[in-house]
Amino acid sequence: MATVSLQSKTFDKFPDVVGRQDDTNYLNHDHSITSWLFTLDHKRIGLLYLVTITLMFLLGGALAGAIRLELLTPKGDFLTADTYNKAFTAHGIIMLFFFLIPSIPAVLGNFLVPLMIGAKDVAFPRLNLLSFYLYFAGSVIALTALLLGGVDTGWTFYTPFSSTYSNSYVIVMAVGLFVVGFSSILTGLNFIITVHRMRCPGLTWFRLPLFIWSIYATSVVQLLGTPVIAVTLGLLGVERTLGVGIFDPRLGGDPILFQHLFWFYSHPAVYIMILPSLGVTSEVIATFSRKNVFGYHIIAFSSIAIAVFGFIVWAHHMFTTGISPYAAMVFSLLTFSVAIPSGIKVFSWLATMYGGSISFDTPMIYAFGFLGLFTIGGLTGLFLSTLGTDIHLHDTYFIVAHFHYIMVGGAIMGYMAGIHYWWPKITGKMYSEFWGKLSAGITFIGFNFTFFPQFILGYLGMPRRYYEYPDEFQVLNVFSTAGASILAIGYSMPLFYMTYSFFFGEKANSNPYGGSTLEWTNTTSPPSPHNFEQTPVVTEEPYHYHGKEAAVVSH
Amino acid sequence: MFEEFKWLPDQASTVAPEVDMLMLFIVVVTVVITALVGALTLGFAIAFRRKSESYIPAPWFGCIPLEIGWTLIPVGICLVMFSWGVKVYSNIVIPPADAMELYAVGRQWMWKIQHPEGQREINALHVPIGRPVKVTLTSEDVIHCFSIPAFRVKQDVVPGRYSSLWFQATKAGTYQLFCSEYCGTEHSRMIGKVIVMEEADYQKWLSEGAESGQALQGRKLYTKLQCVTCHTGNAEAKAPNLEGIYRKHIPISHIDGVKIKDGTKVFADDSYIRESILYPNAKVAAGWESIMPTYQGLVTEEELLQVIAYIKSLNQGQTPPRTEETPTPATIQNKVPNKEVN
Amino acid sequence: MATTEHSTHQPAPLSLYLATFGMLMFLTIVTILAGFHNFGMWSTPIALGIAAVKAALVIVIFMHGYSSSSLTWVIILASMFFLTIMLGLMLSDYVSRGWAM
Amino acid sequence: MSATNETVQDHGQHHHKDLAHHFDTLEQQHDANTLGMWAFLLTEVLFFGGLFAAYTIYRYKYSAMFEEASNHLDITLGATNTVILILSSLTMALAVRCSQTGNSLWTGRWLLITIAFGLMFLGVKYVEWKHDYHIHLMPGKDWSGKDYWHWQYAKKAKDMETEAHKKGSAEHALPDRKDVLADNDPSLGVRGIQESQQARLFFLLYFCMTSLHALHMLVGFVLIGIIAYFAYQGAYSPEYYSPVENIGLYWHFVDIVWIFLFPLLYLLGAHMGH
Repeated sequence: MATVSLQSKTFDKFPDVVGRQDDTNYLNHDHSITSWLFTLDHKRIGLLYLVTITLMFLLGGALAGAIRLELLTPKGDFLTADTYNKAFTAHGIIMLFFFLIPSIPAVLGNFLVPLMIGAKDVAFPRLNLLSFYLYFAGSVIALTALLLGGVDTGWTFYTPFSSTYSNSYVIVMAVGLFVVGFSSILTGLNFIITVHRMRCPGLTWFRLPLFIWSIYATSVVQLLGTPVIAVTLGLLGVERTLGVGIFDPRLGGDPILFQHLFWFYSHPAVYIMILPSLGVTSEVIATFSRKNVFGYHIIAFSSIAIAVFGFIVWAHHMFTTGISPYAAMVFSLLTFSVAIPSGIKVFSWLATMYGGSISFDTPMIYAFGFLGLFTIGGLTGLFLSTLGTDIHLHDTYFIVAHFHYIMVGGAIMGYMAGIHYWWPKITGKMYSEFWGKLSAGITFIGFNFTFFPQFILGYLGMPRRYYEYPDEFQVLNVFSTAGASILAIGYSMPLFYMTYSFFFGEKANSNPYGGSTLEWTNTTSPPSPHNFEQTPVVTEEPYHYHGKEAAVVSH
Repeated sequence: MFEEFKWLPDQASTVAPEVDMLMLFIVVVTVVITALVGALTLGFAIAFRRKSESYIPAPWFGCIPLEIGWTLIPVGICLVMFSWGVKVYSNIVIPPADAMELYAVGRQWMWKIQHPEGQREINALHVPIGRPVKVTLTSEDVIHCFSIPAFRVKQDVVPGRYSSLWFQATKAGTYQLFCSEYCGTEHSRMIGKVIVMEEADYQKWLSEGAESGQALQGRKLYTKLQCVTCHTGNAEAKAPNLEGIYRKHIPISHIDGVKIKDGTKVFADDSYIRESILYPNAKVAAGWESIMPTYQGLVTEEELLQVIAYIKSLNQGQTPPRTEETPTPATIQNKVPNKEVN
Repeated sequence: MATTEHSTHQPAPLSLYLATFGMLMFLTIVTILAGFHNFGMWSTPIALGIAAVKAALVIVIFMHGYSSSSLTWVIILASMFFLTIMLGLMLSDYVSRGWAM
Repeated sequence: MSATNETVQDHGQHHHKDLAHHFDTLEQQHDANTLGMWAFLLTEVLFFGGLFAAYTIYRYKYSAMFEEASNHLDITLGATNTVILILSSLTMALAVRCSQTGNSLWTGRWLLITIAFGLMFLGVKYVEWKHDYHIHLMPGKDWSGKDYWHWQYAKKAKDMETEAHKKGSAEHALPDRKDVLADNDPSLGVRGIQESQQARLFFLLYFCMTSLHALHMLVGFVLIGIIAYFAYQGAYSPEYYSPVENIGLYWHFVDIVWIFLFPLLYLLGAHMGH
């Protein structure tokens, strides 16, 4: 293990940034609490997010643990039905709205977007800080709802259950999500303008790193989708408080309309979670294969395509609700349109690796994991876009397994790959390669152990959101719970070795992995408060490794 | 826990093998592609592992035939899945015309099932083997979902409207009936059994302890709710004759109180009858004054189904005689505004 | 920096604003008059059409759409595009529900 | 990608008082600010879009009742408000123009005039809502679907108003609540519940849409007020006026929303009644 990391570090293609006189960086130039809490520096805001979402992830993970424990046996013996319902609701809401959606965009995006495009900061630094505090306020409100007694509607808030029948704190939670939604919108807005208007000289659109393309596509979804969920939750709140019937059929409303409005956001929201991971994977694979990305333009456009197609497929969540069969067919066909750009990406990454010079550092191991899990997650989506099979699989554990493969297997693996990849840049420290690879391996194995049995469970017919289940489903549930305990170990390990490395890690140089993008080549690790000593000028395409032999040899 | 375990679900309806074939096809595609991606990842990782620190690989920007290939081949596969899926889907959703009809009402947290012959059951559904069965579904409160995995069918049960699903059982036995749309605290206990019986057993079961036919219950309601006061079926009628209207196209004159084009017709199915009882003004039969009061809040979903079953069975000249002792519907109606809905 | 368009930010003549205002007033009168006339199924398209023309005037003149970058127009068109998708696909479900299989 | 570390020539603008540290030029800053506002408006379009979607679906399902319910809105007041809001849009456009020409004094003045028109708009809205409340059109807890007498009350109020107008008197009394309840004859039930539910949905959407619009105006007042203050302080110049331009964009957007709301809500059933 150690040899590999050593090798990586000796590969120092680009010299350290010239002109650095002192050791001042964004982390140590001011140590006061206020300098952190009121910082306008995108890098520090990224770290504020990192700490907050990690806490939310731990909370969501603990809830997942409780859920899996309950499902160990067919009878409800660990939790009551009500607690179980509140636990899976809280798990869903926390993981989706407070962890996955802000994970890569808000942490890595904030840290990297200005660095990767050679800018001093995002376009609107104050708005950026406001986004963080909106996120924070939204989290506080949501946690308040949980402390008051929780919400038992499921994260989908289906009416009329949520508007009329549920006796839980739906409105408090809706307010929390409303607020956090605005955080998401403002973050997306900030990135879009930043990418459009803050690129350094020479950095044309097709010289942008693919991570930027994916963040850009994500931001478009955030900007277009989030307001719709905000207004939908608003209507839900109006219905619940005033007792009027926007969605309640007994008062003339239509509960299916809620689902249409809800999924108009919530399906594209899946792409908010997965697109940035696709971007991270492109970066990681290019760097560790030391090769340009195959089909750069196609990968860039496929991110945009996924973002746009994401808005025309939402009703595939509603095939069994009694929407018109014709609409179901149209949405089924449209849904397949998302499969194509996703497939193109996977094959292009493989072609990138082909003929490369692949090194197996931790981020690459995570990226391999991502590749496997995203492939399975994406392909199982085919079962659900195909009408004939979706009817049987809808609302069963097959769905649960599928979206966990995408959102946990895909998005979190990508997030972990990104965190490990840019950790030396963020902190200026190296983490232990041994522990990194071990945790990547354990996570991958634990993940498959947990969620693969759920595909079979779903096919056997076990409905989701059951806290008791018929005996015949127990074997696979035991497997799943066992896997979850492995997964928990895999996910907790980075907490320790990363924290350790932050304080005691070996110092990283400016480009320990031989990355080719601006954040590696043109600034120190960690970067100075204003990112670059001099504004970079870009003269060539990204991932331009070839023709640099001389530089390496001379080293 | 191992004794009940099985890898594959029961295959007990006519559509189940079709769904499973399609499933198998997608599984094969999935496994092949996953294996391909996995093998290439591992293979490339080994073959192209970093051997020398100074080696910089040659660039490869793209390969048009390759890219066209991995775009068009998936498009083709997707189109096959889509069309196959649509074919299976239409078999799942379109019931045969001769299907026998059952009714199910979902509520927190049970299924109430009615047979036309009068049998009623809770969280159990007895059906004969080899006959297509159409279940008309509705909910009294929130959205539920009527799901029988062994038959590969599933339909959300939405309050305020009828939905339906059909199946034809092929194997005798007992199967799971689930509510698969989250519906509140006891969602996971809203499960029942589907008991598929040989025709003879089914007939025997039907004859045991049926209170009275569903239509007969409906007939009682027809008098009790004073439908008969106006729908007399004779010359004194103040409302259309309901004999033999079921599944006929009948002319209507107003929609939501607004006059519409002459000659417009509506198909008198379950949903239309339900709507006409709850919202009499929604589609008014041509030639009649819109004087009918709404029965919203006065009949339960189950009773509605019984009235509908009765109207279905109502043939020429069968409308019962009018009885005067019960109050007119209008008086019942006056109580409505005071009734709290929530 | 990446800006390629160079907008001049020259103030538009006062008369243009006043003329636009006049046009908007005129269209408001037209839309009210049209509202009182029964065009059958065309009533709503006509009303929305006039509203769209008014909105276009506001965007082009008052909001300086005439001198805005092409990116601004991409944003404007995107908003209409996604709004249309949302309304259109949602409505497609409701409209086709009654169709026989 | 590789990049050289040449120093980019900046044009001495780094020291301009209005240039934030992370921008290179005022031009870039202005562009970013304006684009940011447009992107925000894109979000706003979809925000209102959710309500427009609900409106579209229910309008499709209950078209007849929507037209009838729409007739209970006062077209005169609606049209007045349309004129007021377009006027305020004009004054806002003039404010932006003055900031472009460097006329700080009139920038501030036009902004304040814009607020004044906005307040007039809300004044008219208040009159409308108050009237709606009195004739039981405001949905609320006591207006459940089955309490259809609220809707009967509104209809009676409208009849009395039409009657009064025919007689040439502008004043008219409101119906007595007891009368409506006593008048609860059997035939009411015929259309009662259904009518009431569908009409209520129309008014629900009407109140949701107009109050969301009004909320945007209130936010606008605060922002315009702040910017007017800075304008009087001489904070804006032909080189730096993007706050004025942005608040202008926002205000025009609010105007555009109303341009669509007016025919969709007020003129829907005009061809039937009047």
